[in-house]
Amino acid sequence: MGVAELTYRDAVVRAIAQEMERDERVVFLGEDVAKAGGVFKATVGLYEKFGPLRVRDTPISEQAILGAAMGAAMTGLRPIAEIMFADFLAVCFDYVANEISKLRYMSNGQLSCPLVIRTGNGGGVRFGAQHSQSVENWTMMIPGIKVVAPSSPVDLIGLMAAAVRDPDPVIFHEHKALYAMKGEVPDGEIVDTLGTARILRAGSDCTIAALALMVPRTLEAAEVLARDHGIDVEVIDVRSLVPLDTQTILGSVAKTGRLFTVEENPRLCGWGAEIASIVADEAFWDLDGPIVRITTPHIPLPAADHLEDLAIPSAERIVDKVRRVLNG
Amino acid sequence: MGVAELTYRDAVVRAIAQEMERDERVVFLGEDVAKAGGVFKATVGLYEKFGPLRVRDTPISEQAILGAAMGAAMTGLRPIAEIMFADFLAVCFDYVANEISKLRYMSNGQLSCPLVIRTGNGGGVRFGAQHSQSVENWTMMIPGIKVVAPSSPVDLIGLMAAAVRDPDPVIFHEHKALYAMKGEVPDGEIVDTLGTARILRAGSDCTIAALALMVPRTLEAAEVLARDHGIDVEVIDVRSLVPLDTQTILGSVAKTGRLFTVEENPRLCGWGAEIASIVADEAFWDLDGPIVRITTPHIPLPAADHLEDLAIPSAERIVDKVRRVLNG
Amino acid sequence: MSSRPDTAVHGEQLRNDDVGIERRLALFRLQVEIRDCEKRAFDLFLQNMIKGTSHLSIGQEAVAAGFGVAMQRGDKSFCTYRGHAHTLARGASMEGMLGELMLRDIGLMRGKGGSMHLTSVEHGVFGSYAIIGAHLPIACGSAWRAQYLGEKDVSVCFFGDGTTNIGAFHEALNFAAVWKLPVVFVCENNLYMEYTPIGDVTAVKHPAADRAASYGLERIVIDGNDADVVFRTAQAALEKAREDGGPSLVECLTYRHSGHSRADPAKYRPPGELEEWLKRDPIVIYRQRLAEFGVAEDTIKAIEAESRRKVEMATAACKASPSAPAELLATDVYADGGWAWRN
Amino acid sequence: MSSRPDTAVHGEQLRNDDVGIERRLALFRLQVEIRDCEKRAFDLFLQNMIKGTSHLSIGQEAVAAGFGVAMQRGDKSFCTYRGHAHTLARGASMEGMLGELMLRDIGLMRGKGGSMHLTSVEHGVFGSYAIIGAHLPIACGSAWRAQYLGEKDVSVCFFGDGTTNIGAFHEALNFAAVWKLPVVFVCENNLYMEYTPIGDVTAVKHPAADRAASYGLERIVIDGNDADVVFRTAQAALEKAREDGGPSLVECLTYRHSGHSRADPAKYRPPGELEEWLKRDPIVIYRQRLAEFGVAEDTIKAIEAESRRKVEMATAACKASPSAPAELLATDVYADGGWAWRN
Ligand SMILES: Cc1ncc(C[n+]2csc(CCOP(=O)(O)OP(=O)(O)O)c2C)c(N)n1
Ligand SMILES: Cc1ncc(C[n+]2csc(CCOP(=O)(O)OP(=O)(O)O)c2C)c(N)n1
Ligand SMILES: [Mg+2]
Ligand SMILES: [Mg+2]
Repeated sequence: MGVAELTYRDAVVRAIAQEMERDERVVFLGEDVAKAGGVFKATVGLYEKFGPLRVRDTPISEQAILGAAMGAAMTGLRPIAEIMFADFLAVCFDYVANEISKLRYMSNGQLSCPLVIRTGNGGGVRFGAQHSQSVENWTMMIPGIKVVAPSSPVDLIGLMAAAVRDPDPVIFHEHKALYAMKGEVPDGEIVDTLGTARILRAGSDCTIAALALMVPRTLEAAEVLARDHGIDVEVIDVRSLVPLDTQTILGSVAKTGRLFTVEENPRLCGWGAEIASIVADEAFWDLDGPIVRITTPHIPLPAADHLEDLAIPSAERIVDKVRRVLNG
Repeated sequence: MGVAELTYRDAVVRAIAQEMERDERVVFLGEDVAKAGGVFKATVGLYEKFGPLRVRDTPISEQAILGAAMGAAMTGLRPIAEIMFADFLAVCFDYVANEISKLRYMSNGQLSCPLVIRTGNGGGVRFGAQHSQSVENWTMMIPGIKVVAPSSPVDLIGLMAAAVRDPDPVIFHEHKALYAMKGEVPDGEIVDTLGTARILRAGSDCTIAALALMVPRTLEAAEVLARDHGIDVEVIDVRSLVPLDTQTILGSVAKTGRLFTVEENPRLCGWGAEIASIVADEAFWDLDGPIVRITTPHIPLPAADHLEDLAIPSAERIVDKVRRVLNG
Repeated sequence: MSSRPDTAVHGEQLRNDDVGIERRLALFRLQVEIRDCEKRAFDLFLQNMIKGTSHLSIGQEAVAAGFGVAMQRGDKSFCTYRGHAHTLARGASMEGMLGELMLRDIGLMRGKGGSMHLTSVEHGVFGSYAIIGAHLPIACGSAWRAQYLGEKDVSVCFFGDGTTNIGAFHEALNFAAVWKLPVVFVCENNLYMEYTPIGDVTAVKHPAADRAASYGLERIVIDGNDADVVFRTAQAALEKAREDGGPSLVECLTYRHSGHSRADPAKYRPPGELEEWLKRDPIVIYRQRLAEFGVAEDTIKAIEAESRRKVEMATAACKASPSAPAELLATDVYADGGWAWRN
Repeated sequence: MSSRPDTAVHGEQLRNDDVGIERRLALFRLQVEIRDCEKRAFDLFLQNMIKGTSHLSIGQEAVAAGFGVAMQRGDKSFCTYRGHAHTLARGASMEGMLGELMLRDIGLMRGKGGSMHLTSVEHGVFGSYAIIGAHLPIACGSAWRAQYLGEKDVSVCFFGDGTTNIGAFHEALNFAAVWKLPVVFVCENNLYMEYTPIGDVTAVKHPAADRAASYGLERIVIDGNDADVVFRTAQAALEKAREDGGPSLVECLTYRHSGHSRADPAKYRPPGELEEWLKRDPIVIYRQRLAEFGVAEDTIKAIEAESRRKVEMATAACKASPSAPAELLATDVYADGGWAWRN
C-alpha cells in the first residue's frame, strides 16, 4: 500500500469523501461548503463528487444548521455539519449544550443523535478575538457529546471516520493553523478509534499532554529540552477529550512523576484543569512535584501578530516553563 | 440598625431596588419580569415602584435581551438583564462568550460594558435536563466577564450591589433551589466585594470549597463529619468565581493540607477542576494527600426526584466521600 | 379509535361531508380524552403527586386532535413542554403520559425526561422540547431526511405564539422554505407567552401568519377551537408537504383555560376574557357539532364514559408504579448504554 | 469636509435642491476617500503588509457616504467586519483605519482588535462586529439608552443581505419595533453572502425589505449606488427616529467589486455581472452628477488629488508606526486596566 503526502486541509476532503462513499446516509451541510468548497477550501470537490442533494449550502443560520443536522440524525441520516469558525458555536450553542447532547438521555434511549459537527478551531492566523478562539472546553464540559481534535492529517482522517461511524454526536475541532500542515497518509481506508490518546515521544523526566496545534509545538519543545537541558519529555497527544484516555495519561505520569499540560484555550476551566484534577486525585502519590498548566492567558485574543504570538503557547514558552519548573 | 429575616427570593427584589434607587441609570429587563414579577416571583413590585420605563417586559428573544443590555451599557446605562433559567444562556451565548466579554479588549479600552446578567441556576426542583443545569463553568471559562454565585440572602444583596456598581459585566447566578431559603439581613444599604471567598467554618483536617446550593449542604456535612467521624472541616464559600479569591483557598489548604471541592455543575471542566489545578501547582508541597472533587456526574439531569437527588451532591454524599478519603 | 359506532341508526341526519362521521368521532374522542387527562393531571398536582412543573392544554384540545387525526402513521410530531395533548393525539397511552408527569417507572421515559420532554418514538412523537424555538430547526432536519431518502412522511412542529419572536423561528422558516421541506409549522396562538400578552411583545397582530410572507409562504389563520377547521387545514398542509409542495405555517387561534404552568393562577388576564373563551370551548363546540350531525346522545355519552374509565385505569396504573430503579441515572448518556466519558 | 469650494464660479448651473452643493461635495469626497483607502488596503495586502483578513467595500461606497453625511454628531454607528468605509464615513482618520489593518500601534485599537473590529468612539463608531447579526440587538440597546435618557441621537446599524437569515436579525427587528426604538437598520444587499448568491439561501427576493412587514415596518428598497438616494433615505429615517417615530429598515441595492475578503478571487460570479455593475460604479455616477450640477472639473480633480495625498500620508505614517508594545497584551481585559482574574 502506498503512502501520499497530504495537507491537513486535503485530509478533510479525503475523510469526508471516504465516509460519503461508504454510506449513503452521510450528508454534509454548511455555509459556502458546497459550490465554493468552504472558506478554508477544505471541502473542495465534494459537491462535484456527491451532488447537490448530499452536499448542501445553507443560509447564515447556524441554529438551523445544527438543528437540521440533529433532526436528520435522529430520524436516520448521518449528517456532517460545518460551523465555519468554532467561535460561532456560540450562536448555536443551545444545540450543542441542550439539544443534541441531551436527546438520548431525556428520551431514555428512544432517540439517537449520530452526527458530526466539524469546526475551524484555534488561533495563530491574526483573525482577532471573534475568529481565533480555541473552544475545546466549551464542548468538553457538556455531558452527552464526544469531542475530538486531531493534530495531523492521518489522525484527522481516522478520527473523522470514527466520528462519522460513531452512534453518538461528535464535535470535531479542526485547527485552522494546521490546514496547511503536511503529513504522510497511507492509501486506502483509514479508521481510527475515539477515546485514545497517543504517546508521540517516550520520555522519563516528565509528561506533557497537548492537543491539536499544541502537539507539534510540544514535540519541538521536547527536542530542545532534551538537547539543551537534558530533560527527557514524554509527549502525549490527547486527541480525544471525550472519551478521555485517562489510562494513557495516568500511566505516563506513574512513570515520569511529573505532569504539564499545554492548552491553547484560555486558562479557566480548560481541559488541562480537568486532566490536572484527575491526576491530582488518582495519581497524587505518583507525583514528584506540582502539576503545571501552560495555557493561553485568560484574555480575549488580540489580532496583532506579535501579540497573538505572545498569547498562544509557543515552543519557546514550553521549553522555558518546563526548564524553570524542573531545574528550579 | 435592625435585622430582618428575608428569603433569598425577597433579597433579589431588595437588592435590585436598592440599586435602582441609588442610580437612575440602572434599568431592568427580561421576560415576564415586570408586570408579572418574574416566573420565580423574585422581582415582584419593581415594576410598580420604578415604572414601565425602568422595568421592562421583553419578547422571548434572549439574544435581543443581552444585546440590548450590552448596547445600553456601552452607551451609558447600567442594565440588569434576566435570563430566566441559566440553561437559556445557551440561546444567547454569543453575547456572553463573544460580545459582552470581549468588547473592552477588542476596542482597546474605548468601550466598557457595565451590566449584570442575573439568571436562575441549578437543580433540585425536578425541572428536567433543560431547566436544571448548573452552568457556572459555562461562564467562568470566558475571559472578560466576572462570575458570582451567592449562597445566602445577605450575600445575594451585597454581591448584587457590587455587581451593579462594577464597571465590568457580571454574570450573577441565583440558585433556584435557594429562593425559599431564609436568612438574616441587616437594614440599610448592603454592599459586598466581588472576588472574595468566605470561610464559613474554620477547621483543621481538610478544606472544602463549595458554591451556592452546595454551601449549606457542605456546612451540614461538616457538622456530621465533626460529630460522627472526628473530622474537622474548613468550609469555604467561594462566592465569586471571577475574580477568584485564590489566596483564601491557598491559605486554607496550607493550613489543612487537604482539599475537596463540591460542585453542582457536571464534572468535566468544572470550577473545581480550575481550583484543583491551581492548588496542585501552587500548593503542591502543602498537600498531604489527593485533591478530591465531588461533583454532579457528567450526565444530563434526570427529572425524577429520586434520580435528581442521586445526581446532585448531597450532604450524605459529601460526608461519605470525605470520610472514606480521609479515614481510608 | 377502536369502537366504531353503529352509524346506521342516525339515518339521513348524517351528512357525508369531507370530514366524515368516523373521523368526527375520532376528533371528539381525542379531545375528550385529552381534556380528561389534563384535568386528571391538574388533580394530581393538587394531591402533590406530580413534582416539578407541568403545562396543560385545556382549551387547546382541538389543535392537537385536528392534527392528530389528519396525520398518518410515520408522520412525525415535534412538541413543546405543552405537549401532553400532542403526545396523546398520536396514540401514546395515558399511563405513559401521566406516569411521566408523576415521574414513575411506567412513564414514557421512566421519569428521566419529565413532563416537558414527552417522547414516544413508536407513536411518531420525536420529542418535546423545552427551550423555546429549538425544535423548529430540528423538525426541518427530520423533513430533510424524508426529502433526501424519498420517504413520504411529514414532520409537524407545534409551538406557541411567544415562540415566533425567537431567532430559531426565523432561521427554521427560511431554511424550510429555501429547501422546500415537507414540514408543517403549527403556531397555537393562545394570546400569551408565559404571563405577558403576546400583543405587548410582538410587532404584528398575528405573530405567525403576519410573518408568513417573510418566507414566501401563504398567510393562514384559522379558528383553533374548531376541530373540523383544524383537521381540514392540517390535511391540506400535510398533503401539500407530501407532494413536494414545501412547508406551511398555520396559525391556530385558541386559548388556554388554565394558567401557563402549574405555578400560575393566571391573574394577569383581563376580567371576562376567560368567560368569553369558555363559550367557545372546543369540546362544547364539538359535542354540539356531533349532535347537529345526528350523532345520538348515547354514542356521545359512551365516548365520554369510556374516556373517564381509561383515565381512571391509567391513574391507578401510575399510582401503582414504582419509581425507576436508581441504575437508570447512569444509562443512555451515550449510545453504549452507559455514561462513561473516560477509560 | 474642510475645504469648501468656491461655489460662486459655477453660477446658475447649480440647482439649489434638497441635497445642496456642500453636501454633494461631501458625499463625493467621502466616496473617493473610501475608494482610495480601500484600494490602498488591497495594495498593502499584495505587499504582505496586512496580516489576517480584510473585507473591502469597493463598489459600496455610496451607502457609507450617504449615511455618513446624513448622520449627526452623537449618532452612533454599529458596523460589521466590512466596516472600513463606515468608520471613515464618520470622520475617523485614514491612518487609524489603515494602521489597524496593518496591526500597528497607530491603528484605532493599536492592533488589538484588527480589521474586523474597527472602533472609534470619538467619531461615534461604537464598534464593528464580526459575528453575523450580533450587532443588531446591540444597536437596539444603544437606541434604548437614547430613548430612556431622552437623548436625541440615533443608532444606525449596517449589515449585509446574508445577515437577514440569522436569528438575531429577527429578534432585533421585532424588539426595536415593539419598543419603538430610534434605530435605523441598513441592509447593504450586495447579492452575496460570502460566496453564495443570496437568492440561493433566502426565501424572498429582497432579504430585508420583503421582511419589513413582519415587524410592522415600511418596505424600503433603494438604489444603494446613488449617494443622493441613500442620503435622502437616510435623512428621512434618521429624522423619523429622532422624532420618536421608531425604527426603519432600509435595503440598499449595491455590489462589491472585489471578493468577499482578501482570500477570495470571486470566481463564483456569473460572467458579465461585475461588468454590468461597474457601469453603475457609485463614484462614476456621482462624478457625473457633480458635473451635471455644474461643479467644475477642477474642483472635482482637486478633491481627488487631495484624497490621494491623504492616503499617501496615511500610508507613510502607518508604515512608520511600530507594533504596539508587548504590554498591551495584558491591558483592558477588565476595567481596572488589567487582566487579573485572581488575587
Ligand atoms: C429560550 C427560552 N426562553 C424562555 C423560556 C421560558 N418559557 C417557557 S414557556 C414560555 C412562554 C412560551 O409562550 P408560547 O410560545 O406562546 O407558548 P405557550 O406556553 O403559550 O404554549 C417561556 C417564555 C424557555 N423555555 N426558553
Ligand atoms: C454567525 C456567523 N456565521 C458565519 C460567519 C462567516 N461570515 C462572515 S461574512 C459572511 C457573509 C455575510 O454576508 P452579508 O451579510 O451579505 O455581508 P457581506 O459580507 O456581503 O457584506 C459570513 C457567512 C460569521 N462571521 N458569523
Ligand atoms: Mg402562547
Ligand atoms: Mg452580502
